[in-house]
Amino acid sequence: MPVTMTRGAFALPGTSLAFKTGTWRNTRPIHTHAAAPCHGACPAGEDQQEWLARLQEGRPREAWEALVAMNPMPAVTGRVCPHPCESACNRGQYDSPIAIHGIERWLGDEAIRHNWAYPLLDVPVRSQRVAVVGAGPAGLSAAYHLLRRRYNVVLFDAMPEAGGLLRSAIPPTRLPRDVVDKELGRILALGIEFRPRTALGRDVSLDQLRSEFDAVFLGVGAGKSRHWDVDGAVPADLHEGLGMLKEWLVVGALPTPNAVVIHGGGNTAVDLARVMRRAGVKDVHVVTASGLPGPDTEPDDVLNVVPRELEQAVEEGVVFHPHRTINRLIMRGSKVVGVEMVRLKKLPDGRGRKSRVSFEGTETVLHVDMVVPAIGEVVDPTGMESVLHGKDYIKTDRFGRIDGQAGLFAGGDARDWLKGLTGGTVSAAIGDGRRAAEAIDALLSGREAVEPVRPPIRYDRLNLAYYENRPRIPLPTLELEKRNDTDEIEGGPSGAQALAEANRCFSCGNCLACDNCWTLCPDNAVVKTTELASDGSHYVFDYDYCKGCGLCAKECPCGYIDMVPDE
Amino acid sequence: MIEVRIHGRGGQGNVVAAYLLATAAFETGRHCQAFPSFGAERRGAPVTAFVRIADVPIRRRCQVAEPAFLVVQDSGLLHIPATVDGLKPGGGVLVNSPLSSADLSAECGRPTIALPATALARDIIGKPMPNVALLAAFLTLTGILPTEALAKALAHRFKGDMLERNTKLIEAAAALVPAGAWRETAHA
Amino acid sequence: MTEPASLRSRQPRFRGLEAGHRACQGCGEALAARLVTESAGPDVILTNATGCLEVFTTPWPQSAWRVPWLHSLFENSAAIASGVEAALKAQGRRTKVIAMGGDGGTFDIGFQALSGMLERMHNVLYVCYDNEAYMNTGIQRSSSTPHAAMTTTSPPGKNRMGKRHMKKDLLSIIAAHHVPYAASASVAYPQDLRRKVRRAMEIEGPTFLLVHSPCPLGWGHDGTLSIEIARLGVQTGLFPLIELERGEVASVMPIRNPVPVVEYLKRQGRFRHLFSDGDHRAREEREHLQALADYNIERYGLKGDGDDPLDTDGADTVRRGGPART
Amino acid sequence: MLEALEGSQAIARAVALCRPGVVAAYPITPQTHIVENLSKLVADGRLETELVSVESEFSAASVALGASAAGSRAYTASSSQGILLMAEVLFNISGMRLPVVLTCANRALGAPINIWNDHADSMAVRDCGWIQLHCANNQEAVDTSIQAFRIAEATELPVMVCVDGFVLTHTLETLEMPDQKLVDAYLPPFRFSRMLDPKHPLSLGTLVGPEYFAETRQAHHRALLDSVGAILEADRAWQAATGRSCGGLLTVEGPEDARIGVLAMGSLVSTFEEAMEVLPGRKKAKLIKLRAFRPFPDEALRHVCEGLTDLVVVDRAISTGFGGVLGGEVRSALLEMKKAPKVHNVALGLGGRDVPMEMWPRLLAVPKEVEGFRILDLDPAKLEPADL
Repeated sequence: MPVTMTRGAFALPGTSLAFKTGTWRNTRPIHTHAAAPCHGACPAGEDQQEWLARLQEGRPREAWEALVAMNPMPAVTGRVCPHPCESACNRGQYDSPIAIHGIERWLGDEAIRHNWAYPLLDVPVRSQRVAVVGAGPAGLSAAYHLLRRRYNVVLFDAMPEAGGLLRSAIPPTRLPRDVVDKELGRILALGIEFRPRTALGRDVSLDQLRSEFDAVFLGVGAGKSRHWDVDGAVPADLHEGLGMLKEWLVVGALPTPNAVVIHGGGNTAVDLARVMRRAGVKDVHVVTASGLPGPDTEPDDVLNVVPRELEQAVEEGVVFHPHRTINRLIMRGSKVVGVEMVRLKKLPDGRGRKSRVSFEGTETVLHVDMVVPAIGEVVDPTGMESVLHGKDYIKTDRFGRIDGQAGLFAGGDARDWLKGLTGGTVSAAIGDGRRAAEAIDALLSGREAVEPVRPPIRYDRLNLAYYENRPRIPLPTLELEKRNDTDEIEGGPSGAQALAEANRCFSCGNCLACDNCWTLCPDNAVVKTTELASDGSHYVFDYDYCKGCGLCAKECPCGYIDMVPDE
Repeated sequence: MIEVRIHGRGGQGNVVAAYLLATAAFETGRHCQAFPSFGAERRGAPVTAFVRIADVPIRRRCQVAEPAFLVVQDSGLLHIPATVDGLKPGGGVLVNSPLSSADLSAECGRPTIALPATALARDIIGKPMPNVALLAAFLTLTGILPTEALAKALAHRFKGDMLERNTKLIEAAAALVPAGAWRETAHA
Repeated sequence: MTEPASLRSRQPRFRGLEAGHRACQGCGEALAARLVTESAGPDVILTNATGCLEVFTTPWPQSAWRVPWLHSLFENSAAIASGVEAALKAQGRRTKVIAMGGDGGTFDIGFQALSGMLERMHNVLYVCYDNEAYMNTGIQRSSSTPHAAMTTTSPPGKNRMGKRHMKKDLLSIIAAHHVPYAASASVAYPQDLRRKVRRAMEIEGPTFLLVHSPCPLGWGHDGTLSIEIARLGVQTGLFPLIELERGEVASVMPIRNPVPVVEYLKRQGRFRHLFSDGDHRAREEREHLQALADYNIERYGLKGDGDDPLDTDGADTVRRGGPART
Repeated sequence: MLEALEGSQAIARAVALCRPGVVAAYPITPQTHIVENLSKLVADGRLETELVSVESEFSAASVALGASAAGSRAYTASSSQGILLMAEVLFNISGMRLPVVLTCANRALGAPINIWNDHADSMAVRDCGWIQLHCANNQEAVDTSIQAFRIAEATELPVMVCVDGFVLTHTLETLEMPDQKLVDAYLPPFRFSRMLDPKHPLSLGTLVGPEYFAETRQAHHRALLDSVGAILEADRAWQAATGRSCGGLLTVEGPEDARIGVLAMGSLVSTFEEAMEVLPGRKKAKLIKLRAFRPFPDEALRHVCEGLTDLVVVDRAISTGFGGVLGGEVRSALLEMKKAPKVHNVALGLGGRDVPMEMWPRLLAVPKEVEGFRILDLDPAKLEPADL
């Protein structure tokens, strides 16, 4: 039946809804939750964008809950992580990166202060038991994530306290011990059965554990210094870096030569250099094959150190010699009197693989009376022979699974991926522990382990017109003359600062709930929901009317909307 | 039916004169009609207006081609042939002029009543508007309506002092013309 | 329920212009009209000059409007609005009237009716959706078409470089009516636009809003770019955003970093001839348009003197949870 | 109450009695006195209305359109070029079915410019979809103005009340003005079913494509045809209230057995009525006064033409290149009669030329003199021979 003509051809309101302009469309907008670069770069697997979003909403507790769904110890990582998230932050290309670590630290401290409860997953309690060996970051993370999934977890450690290298290798000036005590205490208090002073190979054997438990995770760390010599020469009184640091941390003893060269480019080298400098050593040199952060250095060639630690070390008088190695020890008898350095760089070879090339004719000499190698550590093989097979590290896949050893998992510094930016950090160990927990859960539930991966968002997908230049919050640092061996050097932000800083987040790749698409759709084809839509955003495309103009995608500040061919 | 044509110049209150005359007739219970023959002319140009008075409703809407009476507000218009065109035989002509009726009649070669209407108006109402004086003289001459009817018509337009002075003007003008001189024509 | 159809009826904003209208993809005018009506409604009556907006919203038996709406002719939107307003006054109704038209219906053919409406102080907000040509008839030049722009009646050729004349300075003419409030706005700055609509709605008396509304078809750009181009129009200084009270400039949106006009021009087909290699006239006209932008910046003092949350960079800054109501 | 009033003043008073909500005013000779009088009534507090003094007739019509759509009784008036300037809007008002009332003080159209009466203006917009009613005298002008609102609001069609410029508008005459109470009883307050109202937000003035346009025209056409009933009803009700009729669609006077008819509109009818009575040696003829030009009352017309052998149709306008519009329309209407009278079409009184009573006998001679169409009161001496 045709419509009959109205008097004077008037029309009723909103009757255009009968006309579905969606049929005009060639491409349709869809929401694509891409990975923010911070998330992509985070070894622990945190989605910083997500918890910053909760903070933008003024909900710090929810922010913390989102954070600890990945990383149970933000108060620790907020202090010690070299925060590759900040290096990756798109804001860095715009003005300066978000001070993610500062906000993380504030959230961790807030959780401790308010005793916010760790949210466990709402799943049935599991009967299976899992043994976790090593109560360092990897082991703690594995234990926590297993407990979250309601497994029975027994955590073993040779030391009297949990923490691993958090206590043995990181100076309290970087990580105050009460923070470690409180945050780790809260994790253990969730119901992890902790068995201290129980060393693998001494007090308990791997076979024993494997027979008693449904799965075993090895987070034993790398406690043994890597062998070091220069053309076969080794000083008679050689001290290696990690051992010196541990001795200083535990008993307070530290040699004080006139001049020292530390060989290595990791946190151990830098921490030790700063401790020695503060202890009165006049000349402290760090020789490293890596480069200092800067335009001339490839990202994968930068010193693997928290950047601000590096700055502080320089401030304190440590002298860095980047892109160099020690070529020769100058000895007087068995005693070192100097080293000869040569410049080198990581360059691609004929097959495109990077290797170190030293440049003849660039040799220089440093006069020192002590040389300390800090070139890294390997796994102490005691009790681990069956999994090391004579290697320095345990070989695993990304879920910590050991080939041919069902039910046995490993992660953290003990596994063999220490190269590159993401390995060898507390955060990487935490990520390992979490993925291993997923793999263990998958194994014990008879399913495939999954680690959701989202495509990364490119900087040029953001619409920068919608952001303002806003300076990064300054974080307080203890003045040079006030620094000592115990007081924390770097301070955290205030709550107001943390919230303000969170508001700088671009929300890369995820909905900012800014209303732009809803505001700018000429066709009223974006509808808003005050509850969450199924994809977690607040907006729904009404494909009955969307003409596919693409304005929403173009004007989405976050790159959250993609135009795809219409079916 | 009495048909009157009023000649004047723009600005002399020609149309008003016609409307006043018709309204005066209406005030005595007669039927009336008055309308102008507007030109595109401005102030100073010759203007004609028409008045019909009857005891029955007036339906004809054509211009008055053969008036029984002419009221001429400006003696200069007498020199335009159109002014006296169609005047019925024995019709009366009333002219605003400072001359005597005799002199004026002699000058234009037909019986004409002259009234110094401008001077009267200037003296009594302070404005050189000849129309009310002429109408008063016209009513006096024809006797078709009492001059009180004109005063009533004026009361629609004026109040207070101005009305009083106009009433005086009516009396003064009426006194200057022979009452009933045109009575015969009026009843023809 | 997150089904679009059920959500639609529960939107946390007033819907003046409903979906299902037939504007082109990326239509700036449709967007502008949607923004204006949702800021003004629901207690409002619209009048609409003939033009795209009228055509694409009301093909009988459908209408996309959810507010009372009246269309009569190309040139009488202001006059029928005057009539509606007079009726409302006569009836003691407080409903506000908005008259709408494109630049053809406002700058040109409806100019007299608009002037009359302003002079008689009708309580009407007149909104001109300025897309700088007669788009409904297929892109002919209007007095609002910018200098050098190509339209079908100002084509470039051997003897011409697009439109010979300047864009009519309508706001100055509006200003000469000494109306309480007149302003320019852009779809690229929706918060600013909404604020200006609300401001005008609160004023008893005639007010005027000129909204720069890109036309992808007429300007020769992809519908995706409508906002970007509108934004550049403002940031170059070619379309200054200003507010006038009683004919005097009361405020402007400062330009934080003026953008060279070529950034605006090169994205639009209507200025394509200004980029033909080896034609000295092309360069000349580009410089001319830059000079016009510079003139605007100088005349209205558009150059900002520091970061300002309401300048061209700050005004569209987003925040989680949507824009704060200003 | 009987009063002696100028036509324009009487029309203004009649309009005021109808309590219009909005009056749009713009001057043009010879309509100006109407809006002047309305303005004075407003200034004196005797009329409460929104008087909008617009900047053109175009806007006057537009204001009336808007006001009517917004639910107010709306009125405006114009003449000649003003009607033409309104033309676009007039079509809109009727197409949107808005009950606006407009007085057209009929005047010739230029060029050459001429400010005097004929019907060229309302004829030029005869297809604009309005009801057009012509008035023979100022009493009818008063009565029709009031009836117009009743007709308009009953039919939701606009009504144009045509009064001859100067001949009626500038003539002071005796007429009966109804009182307010009577008009209020006759004309209830205006309630518009499609009023612009945010509570019921309709869209008026939509775009209609080929698939529906013919239907809009049919509906409009049907409404105009059916408005015959409303016109008759309004006149009957008026007669019941006042004792006066304006003659419905048309009236006929004269002896039953007359074989010649004269048909005219407007004030000419009035002159002819008198001429018919008073001129010596008159022939037997019927005088048909056509009051409703739109809707064109063809059926009623055929009825009154029964028994006539000749019908002289007097146009007061000319459709150059054709002849008299009225003549053409009457001719086509009578074609359907079994024994239709022969139609002779003349134009008279163009551009304000005086039509004396003596024209009546000439009209009666027309059947012998005029085939087709002729301007009857031409002075051949004033034309080049080639133009005759």
